[in-house]
Amino acid sequence: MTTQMMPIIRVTVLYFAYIHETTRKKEEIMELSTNTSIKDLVSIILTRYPNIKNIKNIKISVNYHIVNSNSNSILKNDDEVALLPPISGG
Amino acid sequence: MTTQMMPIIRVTVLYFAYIHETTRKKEEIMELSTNTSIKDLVSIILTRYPNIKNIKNIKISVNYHIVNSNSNSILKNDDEVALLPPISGG
Amino acid sequence: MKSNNALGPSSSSQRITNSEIDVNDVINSMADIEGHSGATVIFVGSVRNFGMNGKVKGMYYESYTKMAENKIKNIEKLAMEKYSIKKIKVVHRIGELALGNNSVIIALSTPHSKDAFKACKYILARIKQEVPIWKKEILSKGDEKWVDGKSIKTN
Amino acid sequence: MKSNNALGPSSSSQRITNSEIDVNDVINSMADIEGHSGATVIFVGSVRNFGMNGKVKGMYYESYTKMAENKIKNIEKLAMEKYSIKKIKVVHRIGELALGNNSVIIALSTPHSKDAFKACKYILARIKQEVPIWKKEILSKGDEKWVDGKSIKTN
Repeated sequence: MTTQMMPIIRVTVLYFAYIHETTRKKEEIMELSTNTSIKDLVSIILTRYPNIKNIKNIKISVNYHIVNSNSNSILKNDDEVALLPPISGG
Repeated sequence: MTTQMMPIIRVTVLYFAYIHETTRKKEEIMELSTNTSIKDLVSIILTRYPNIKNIKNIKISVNYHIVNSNSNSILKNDDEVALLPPISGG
Repeated sequence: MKSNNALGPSSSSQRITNSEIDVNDVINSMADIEGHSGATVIFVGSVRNFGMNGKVKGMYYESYTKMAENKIKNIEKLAMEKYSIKKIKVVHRIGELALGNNSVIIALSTPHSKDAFKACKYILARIKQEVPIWKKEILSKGDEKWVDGKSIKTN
Repeated sequence: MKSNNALGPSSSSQRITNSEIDVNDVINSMADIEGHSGATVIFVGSVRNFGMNGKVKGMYYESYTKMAENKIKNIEKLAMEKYSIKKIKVVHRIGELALGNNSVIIALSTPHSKDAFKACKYILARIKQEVPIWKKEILSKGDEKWVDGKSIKTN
């Protein structure tokens, strides 16, 4: 019996403003199974960083477009995901 | 019997924009009797320059303050009177 | 002409000028290294190629200068009281202007952006209503026409 | 990161910069010797000495730069369609800023003054609602606090 390799994708995850003070990093590359949805990734991130608060106010972007954090859309290799807390430009 | 001198005052009258194209001068000094009112002066000007039209839209200033053109206030020596047609600054 | 010049701190500088408006100079004068203001709004009016009487190649501005200076000073004073203006500069140019030349600049700074926009619009509106300045369009087809304006508003 | 840069004529220049904003350069770029516009409105935001958390001695700005550039380009595009904008330039600075330093400039010209004011306010409002930029107040008493902002608006 041969060991089967689980296919994986790599996505970049970016943390901004007060979030990167919780995660203690501004970005990281995560290795995920090929059928990981946006909703799955958000759940993985929140498990890894339980101190991220007020997730309802944090928007998620994939490749610079805001997406629904409960979306079942499947992530692709090289996707860039960002956690965007409430903004204060100007 | 001696000839009595009539006391007079001198006022400067200024004409702006299309008005000075009618009067063919931008300013003049008028000699008036001491008891001339603003109303009297307006009447003198309109008699001298009958081509001044739409006098209702023209404001009168005395020493940089807008006055009522029917005012019975008496002018003083050295007053500066101006005829101000509708403005268009900016 | 009589002097009537006691209207606030910035009354020394010219509001009406025959020369080109130095926009950069006006804007640099808004700088505030102590951070009293957070918002600067600047309005610049310039000669447009199309006017009330058709295609335009230039504009001639005339003012009752002494009265216009007084009126602008007073408008600045009212605006400073009404909005929390920290710095202000208003200049209107007169004489013959070419296309694109700047005729008027209103620059001001306030702590908050909403006040800065409101104050700038307020000053522009009052200039158009109260300041004795007249303009004549120099038309492309050759003739010149005074712009049909508004009777000076008195209050 | 992926490129996504095809959004109109002025897409080559930077909207997000780490360097000082050259206000004079921006304003000079509004000059229009053909007279297509008659009104230029400029908004400049700068670091104020008093913030959400008290006395401030500086401000730190961070952006999701690529997305912020795209968002600003899109806001410019929408504003140009909505108002008759002839020239436009929008720049937001990031990094550490001192009191009075300029954080953002919005400059635009239109044929008529009303549109210029409206367009400038529209762009500022949308920047505050949509562009991924965050600021942290560097307080006089020593600590630093992220400004409690608004959730990004999506439409």
